[in-house]
Amino acid sequence: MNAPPDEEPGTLERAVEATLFAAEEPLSIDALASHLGGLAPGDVRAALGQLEARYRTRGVHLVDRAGRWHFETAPDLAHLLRREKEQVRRLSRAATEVLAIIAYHEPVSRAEIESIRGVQTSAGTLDVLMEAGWVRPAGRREVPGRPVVYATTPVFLDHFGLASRRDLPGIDELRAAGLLDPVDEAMEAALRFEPDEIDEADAASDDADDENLAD
Amino acid sequence: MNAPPDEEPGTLERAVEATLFAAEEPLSIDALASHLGGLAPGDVRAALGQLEARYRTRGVHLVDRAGRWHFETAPDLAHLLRREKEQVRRLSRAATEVLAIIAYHEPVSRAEIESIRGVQTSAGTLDVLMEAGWVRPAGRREVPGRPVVYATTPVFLDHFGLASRRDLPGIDELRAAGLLDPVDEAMEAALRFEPDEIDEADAASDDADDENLAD
Amino acid sequence: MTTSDQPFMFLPAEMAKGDPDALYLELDGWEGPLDLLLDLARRQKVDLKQISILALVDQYLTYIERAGAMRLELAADYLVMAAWLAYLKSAMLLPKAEQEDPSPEELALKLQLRLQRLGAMREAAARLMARDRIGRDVFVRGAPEGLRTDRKTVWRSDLFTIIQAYGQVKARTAPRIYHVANRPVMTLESALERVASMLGVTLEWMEIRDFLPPHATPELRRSALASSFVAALELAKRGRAEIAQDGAFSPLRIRRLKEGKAA
Repeated sequence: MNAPPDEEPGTLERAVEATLFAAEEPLSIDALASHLGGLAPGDVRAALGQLEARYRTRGVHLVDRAGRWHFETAPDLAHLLRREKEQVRRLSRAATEVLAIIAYHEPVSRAEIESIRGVQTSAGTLDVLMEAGWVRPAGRREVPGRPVVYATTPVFLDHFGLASRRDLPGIDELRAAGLLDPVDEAMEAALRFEPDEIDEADAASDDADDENLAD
Repeated sequence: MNAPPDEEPGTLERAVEATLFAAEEPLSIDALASHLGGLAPGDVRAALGQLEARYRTRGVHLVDRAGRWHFETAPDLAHLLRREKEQVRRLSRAATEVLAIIAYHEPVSRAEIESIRGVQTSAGTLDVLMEAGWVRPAGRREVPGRPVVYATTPVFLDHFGLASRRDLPGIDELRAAGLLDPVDEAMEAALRFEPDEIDEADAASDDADDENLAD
Repeated sequence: MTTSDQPFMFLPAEMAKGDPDALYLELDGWEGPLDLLLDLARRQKVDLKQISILALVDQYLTYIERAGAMRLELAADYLVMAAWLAYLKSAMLLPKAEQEDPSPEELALKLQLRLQRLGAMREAAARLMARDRIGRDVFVRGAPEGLRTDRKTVWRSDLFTIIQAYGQVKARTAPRIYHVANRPVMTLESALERVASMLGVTLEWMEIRDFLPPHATPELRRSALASSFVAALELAKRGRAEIAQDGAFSPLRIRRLKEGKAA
């Protein structure tokens, strides 16, 4: 337990180190001793003590788990083993429209969303919005079929800097802001969306839809 | 490369150590840098150098195989570890020959392999090498028939403890001796450089009776 | 038969070691491994003609049998070598004039070069296999914890995009009124009036093009041509004009009819 880490390791210490490193499971002192050709358990114990001390400051520790020894990542570095990588993606055009419709009309069923958009909405689009935490199912409408209705969440208001849904501009304001301009201009604006952001199924149905409406 | 082993390891060194210990396969400097949260490759390289020096005398070594780093047990301890772990794939003689031919000649087509071996190579032989992960198809040669050419993989270099193909045993000598050139080229060279011998041979066969060929 | 001066750098591994499994030939005039025989033959230390081809084939077949029984893999390449040898010998037996190009000596050289290359690769393979190999001589960590990267998508958008999208949906699905823009046309009435008044000026034939407004746009000219043609037909029907054309697509000519004269 008192091996200075600056000394070259002895043969036994190296052998124990390599054996534990290559072992597929933690090894007891007896197992190590017999594996290394019938050594005295006391010698193995001494080597383990030296190794344990040597690795104490390192990124990997030698630890004794119920009498069986193995190497494991230092506890303070455990976060390195499971990394979470965040990938930021822009919402597709279809998802943006669906989100807008839900925000303006909530609670609203999928059929209603489709009738407002004029195109079918793929299930994936709503999933994305729910994954983002912006939309939630908000019960069922008591009409035949009892469709699920959707509403926005507090996270939605937070992310978009709204104190409440009343902060969304009204239709008249949209028109004044030029946001209800004829389709040609809206089309152009829409085409400025990067195509790969629109998921393919949605893009296809959007295109078909736009063609029907075009002059 | 000059970290005194008695100094406490730095944070980055510990992180690289822990990551390589935990990794299931060798990691490149870029993979390490990105896993550790987008570090500069130069810093990772420096940490690897320190670690490599620190482990040089130990039972476990840090090695660079085809630009990918991993820990492995020290070769001089093989006799201690081999005992229970003799599970390495035994290759047939045909497979070892094909492997050597691919390694020393890559990229090389099956026809070229066969012309060196003088025998047909069964499809199974290449399959075995590909299954082991040592050989991969590496595109096609732009000659009639566009044959697939084969090359070795980083796993091959790793398995045989080679930092790169330049470390293949004897490759420089073989190249210098012309033994990696195709037979046709060697023929031409031999006919060019041994004119006397060939003349003799020709002269000999010009004689109606070839008795002078006898010893 | 001495072999000490042989410059063989890379004998096939099993021969270099005196492998008992190698094909060892005992022929009239030759005793030794096949590879060496070929080398010596090329160097004219041995006369292939003196070797009994029958004995060679016999010994070869015996060898193949034995190799088969021992499950040796050597058979295939030895078959090729022996076939080469037999071919070589038959080529050498031919009179010079009937010898094919390349010469038997060149064939022997080529075969020897091939054997050298194969031998080199066999030795390389042996050296490769003798290296410290993972799983045999060196070992990687037996139970690595493993690294895992969980990818999480963070969706990004902004209020303006949402509002703009809503505006576009609304604009797209709002009821729409369609307008057809005015196009420049010459009505039948104005064409009739124009053609009738122009016919009144002269009794000569006029081409229908002469009736068209001279400075009209191409669109208006097309419309005027159609209207003037119908007007001309109408005037002809009323007995006030006659129409003539020399052939299909040739100029259409129109002339005023004197009052009372039939068309």
